[in-house]
Amino acid sequence: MSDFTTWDILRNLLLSARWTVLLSIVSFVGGGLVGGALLFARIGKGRLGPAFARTYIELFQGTPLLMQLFLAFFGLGLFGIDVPAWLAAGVALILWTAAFLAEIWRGCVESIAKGQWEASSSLGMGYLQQMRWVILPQALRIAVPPTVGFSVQVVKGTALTSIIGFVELSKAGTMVTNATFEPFTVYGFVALIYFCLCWPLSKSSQILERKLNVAHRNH
Amino acid sequence: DALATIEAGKVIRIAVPQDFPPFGSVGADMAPKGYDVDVARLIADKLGVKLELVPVTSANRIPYLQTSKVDLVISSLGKNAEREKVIDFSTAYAPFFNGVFGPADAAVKEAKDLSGKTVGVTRGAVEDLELTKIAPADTTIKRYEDNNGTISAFLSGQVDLIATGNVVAAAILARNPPKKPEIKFLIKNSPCFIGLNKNEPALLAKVDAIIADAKKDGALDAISQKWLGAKLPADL
Amino acid sequence: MNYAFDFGWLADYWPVLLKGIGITVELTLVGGVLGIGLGIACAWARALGPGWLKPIVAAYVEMIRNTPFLIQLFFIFFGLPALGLRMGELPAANLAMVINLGAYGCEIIRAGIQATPRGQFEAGASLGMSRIETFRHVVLVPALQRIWPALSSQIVIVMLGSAAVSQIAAEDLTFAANFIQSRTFRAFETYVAATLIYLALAIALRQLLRGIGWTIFPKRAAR
Amino acid sequence: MSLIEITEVKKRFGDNEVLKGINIDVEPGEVIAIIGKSGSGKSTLLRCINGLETIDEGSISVAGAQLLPDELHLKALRLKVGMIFQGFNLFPHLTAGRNVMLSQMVVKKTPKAEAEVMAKKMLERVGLGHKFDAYPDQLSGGQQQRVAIARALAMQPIALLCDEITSALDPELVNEVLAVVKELASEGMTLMMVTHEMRFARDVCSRVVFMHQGRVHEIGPPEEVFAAPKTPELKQFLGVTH
Amino acid sequence: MSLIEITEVKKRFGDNEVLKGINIDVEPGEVIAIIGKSGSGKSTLLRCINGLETIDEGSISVAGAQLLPDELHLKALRLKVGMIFQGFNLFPHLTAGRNVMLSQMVVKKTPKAEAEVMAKKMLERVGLGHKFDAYPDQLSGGQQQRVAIARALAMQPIALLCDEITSALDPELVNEVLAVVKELASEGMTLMMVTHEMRFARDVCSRVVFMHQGRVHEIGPPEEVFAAPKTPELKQFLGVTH
Ligand SMILES: Nc1ncnc2c1ncn2[C@@H]1O[C@H](COP(=O)(O)OP(=O)(O)OP(=O)(O)O)[C@@H](O)[C@H]1O
Ligand SMILES: Nc1ncnc2c1ncn2[C@@H]1O[C@H](COP(=O)(O)OP(=O)(O)OP(=O)(O)O)[C@@H](O)[C@H]1O
Ligand SMILES: [Mg+2]
Ligand SMILES: [Mg+2]
Repeated sequence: MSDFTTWDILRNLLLSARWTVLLSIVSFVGGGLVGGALLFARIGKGRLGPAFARTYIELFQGTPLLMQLFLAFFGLGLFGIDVPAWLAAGVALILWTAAFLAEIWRGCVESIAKGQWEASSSLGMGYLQQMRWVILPQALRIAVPPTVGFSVQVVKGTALTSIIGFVELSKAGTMVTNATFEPFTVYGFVALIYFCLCWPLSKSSQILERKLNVAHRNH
Repeated sequence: DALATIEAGKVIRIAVPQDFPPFGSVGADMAPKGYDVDVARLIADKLGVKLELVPVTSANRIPYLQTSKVDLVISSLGKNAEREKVIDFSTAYAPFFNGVFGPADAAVKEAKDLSGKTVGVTRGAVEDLELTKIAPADTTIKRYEDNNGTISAFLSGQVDLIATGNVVAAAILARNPPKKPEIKFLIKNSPCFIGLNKNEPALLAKVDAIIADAKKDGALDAISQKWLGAKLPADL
Repeated sequence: MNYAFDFGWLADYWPVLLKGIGITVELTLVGGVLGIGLGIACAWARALGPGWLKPIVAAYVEMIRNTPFLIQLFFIFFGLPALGLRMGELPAANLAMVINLGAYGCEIIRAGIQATPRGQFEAGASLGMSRIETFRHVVLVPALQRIWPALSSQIVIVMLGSAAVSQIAAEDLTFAANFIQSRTFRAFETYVAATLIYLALAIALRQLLRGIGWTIFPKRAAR
Repeated sequence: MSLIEITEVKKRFGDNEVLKGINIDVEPGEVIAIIGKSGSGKSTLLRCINGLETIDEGSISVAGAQLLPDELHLKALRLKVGMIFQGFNLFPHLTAGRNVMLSQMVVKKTPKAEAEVMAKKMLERVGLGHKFDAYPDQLSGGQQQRVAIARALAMQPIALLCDEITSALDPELVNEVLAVVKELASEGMTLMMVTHEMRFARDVCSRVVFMHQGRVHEIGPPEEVFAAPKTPELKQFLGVTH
Repeated sequence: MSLIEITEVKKRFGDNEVLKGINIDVEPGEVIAIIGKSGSGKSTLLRCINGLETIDEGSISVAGAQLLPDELHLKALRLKVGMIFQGFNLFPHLTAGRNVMLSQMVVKKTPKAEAEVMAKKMLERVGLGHKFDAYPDQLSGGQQQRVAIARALAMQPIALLCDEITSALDPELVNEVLAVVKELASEGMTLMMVTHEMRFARDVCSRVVFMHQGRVHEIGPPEEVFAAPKTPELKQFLGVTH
């Protein structure tokens, strides 16, 4: 029944993995930008910003990404807004990634010792100046490992875009399995490709973390 | 009016399955193929418009239709009263030779013998609807995401029996597994229908006409022979 | 919008939905409790355990964290029977969740252990406690307290991720949603309902975890 | 006119009234030591003067200008009054030189070259000219504290507030920091410092403030305060630590 | 027979020989003060005696039993010798009482009720009977250190090692801790303590050990060591900190 050779399977999976990579990059870059804005809203003064950011984060972290994608694509379609799949996927993934990154980064900013805020304000710096010159440069350094670590989740999260028609790695795996009925070969490859994409990210996050710990040993 | 739009735009968008052989699956080039795909081609040809295939899953095929991202769903849809409230169905375009299959030593001859047994089925497929109707109350029905899940569950012994199309059963046999599925009994022949949005009488009439023609001129029979290995039943 | 929302199906299908919620909750609780247990054991092994154990645990953690949950689930449910280990979809789903959370929990808890001041280990040792005793009585609770927010988030993530178990016919909330929409073709209504239920579960779970934190850790924060 | 005028200042944290009406006038060039038990409100007082805490009642004015809690007034104040902390609070991601340059460039918009010259000069003044390119974690505690002093001086304040700036230092390193402070004092800098170093307070300060339970319990020149404490609280305090 | 016999002990960290052959015999009931510059190896010596570091050469024996670096011997040793640290190292998640009870219950398998009685008694002994249910971060530094002492005492050691146990404390709190130690000494407890409190060393100790560059540079009764230091190093050391 199956006209797939093992090479066909692997080739098709690898081709579809391009989507996985592309979607990951888009959501990570976009999510980083939105997440940054969200971070400022979250830790900023005033009432509206933090409240908005908190609700946003609760919403996007509290519902399955699958449903977010579904609603972004079909839900808007229901209101006559015809969003192309790539746009819906991009936007949903970006918003989802942003919620997590903002939360990760908030932890980093808040881990900067209170003394840094006090010292910089006693030198006459304003809020934005403190952020720009004192807090963020330090927070950024400790943020790198958990951020890279989270990128693994993003890579795996892109699998859910199949609900709106993307044939990325996971979906290709399902399609090929349903054509070949060889789940072990196919899912074995799928797992392997995911591992090859994710493991370097995990590893570099660990290495960065170790480096930072060494650099901060003397504090 | 969807038909007018299709004819004006010279393109029809049809949702087809990609994980439900023999109705729709992919070839080595990842292009969709199968009974439903051929029917989609047939309809596009008869309308004289370009065909745009949209691969779908059981979870998103109806939303695609409802948000007008496709004009038709040809995805081996079974019909029930609830579904008819939401979308319209054409006349039947495909038979569904499905039955309950199990290992030789399973003593099952009819629906009531399923009592106490565990049966695997693909969620939302025609056989799921039918089996749910006819199986005794104490039958455990396990509903998997796709055919592959159903087959894997059978081969790994997670279920005693499966309800599926005979072509799928043949696919299992072709792999020469330790556990060979034998037909136990046929589920009432439950045909498949093409789904389309409500309030599109022109399109519905056109699709029905095309199917009627295809039944007459043998085009549908050829598709049936090709993918199901059987003649189109006369009563369809 | 020319689509009329209709939640009439709720009348017929709410038992399915309710059962789905029940199973999702059960999976989360069992997975959460046992997963944290496994995470603690692995974190101990990686941070303080014997040398031969470290690479084994590390391999386990890396394997789980770098592959999709769904595929882990498939291997447990469809793959293990080939090795003579067959279990139903619920035990398989539970096992997969425990293994998954165990790996993530391991890394989170390990960070908590490694942030323990050396003085705490030394104080334990100088009082005559063995390494295990020191870990159990001195290090563990403050370490958990330190990373409790991160661990809580991870448990919520695992809860949301449990949706994948519907693919092996475990009848969780996502299964219920898919089942209902496959019967009624009312995908929007079911998915919107499911999303709201997930949101409520996530908020409740977070609250529950916060409450647990409040009761098991001393109120005045450990530094 | 006094340089720093503190009038009837009260400060509460929730129900806890930490400052209960403080009055101190500091003349230009004075060196004030603030002593007192832990929790008596010494740090809070300094923090109020620097605007890190807002006061609930009373007023504080520096060089004639009233302290008001908006960004603009605060910034103006902080340009006049520098503050140094127990924990140094150097910026760990910047070298010593950059630590000193940063606020000049950011707050005063001093051009980089100029800020660098100033930073060199200030680091030299605290005896650390050669450590311009060292990062904080490559410096000893005493050196870090001296960089912090240089950083505050670079803003050319008219007064410096020092909160237990030697408490986190090993005994050997205390002296190098105190030597710097002593020199500042002799150059005429106005200083208010919370300190536990009684000998230093006695030798260098013009006046000593003894705080007790949120009040200025005794105030006077060190000879008086140390040699003839009037209140039993001060007697006990001096007896304990001395 | 001496209670603690330290013979030709050497300890290296990599290339850095931190202890270069230490010999000290401590008699039962003796109170030994160890003084010396930062880095001279004082802490390392105490840590070796408690088995927190393994020694490279030489031998240490306590109450006649040789110190061997396996879990069993170490545990036996640590039941005999308690240690108290500069940073208190109380267990932050346990109340003061639980801190004192824990090791009894875990290590000695003392029943809970009994451990509680002992904990009460020990906390009372350090003047903190009323703080049984307070968590460490609700206690002042001095109180925390006294709990740490009670915790060590609850194991009924025959000797106590104290490593700069007052260095992290505010001056006001130093005395309350030293008073407790003084009382222990007068009750006949054998003590070895690293300290910077020269007055205390002079008043309470039977012998003073001056360490310099990993060696015992001078040793003798406090009157001799403080009043008539023989070596220039000790003279300089006493000059600096005193
Ligand atoms: N941010 C704050 N919130 C609540 N209470 C505070 C705060 N800062 C200080 N306090 C309280 O105010 C009182 C005075 O604190 P302050 O730090 O001024 O004392 P201090 O004299 O500097 O003591 P120390 O010598 O320990 O530094 C204390 O009781 C303290 O608990
Ligand atoms: N774990 C270690 N690894 C490497 N070197 C160490 C270690 N512990 C101590 N040292 C080194 O051993 C030497 C002696 O240290 P030790 O802590 O015993 O000195 P000390 O006399 O207690 O000093 P201080 O008064 O500062 O506490 C120092 O040079 C120190 O750097
Ligand atoms: Mg203070
Ligand atoms: Mg030491």
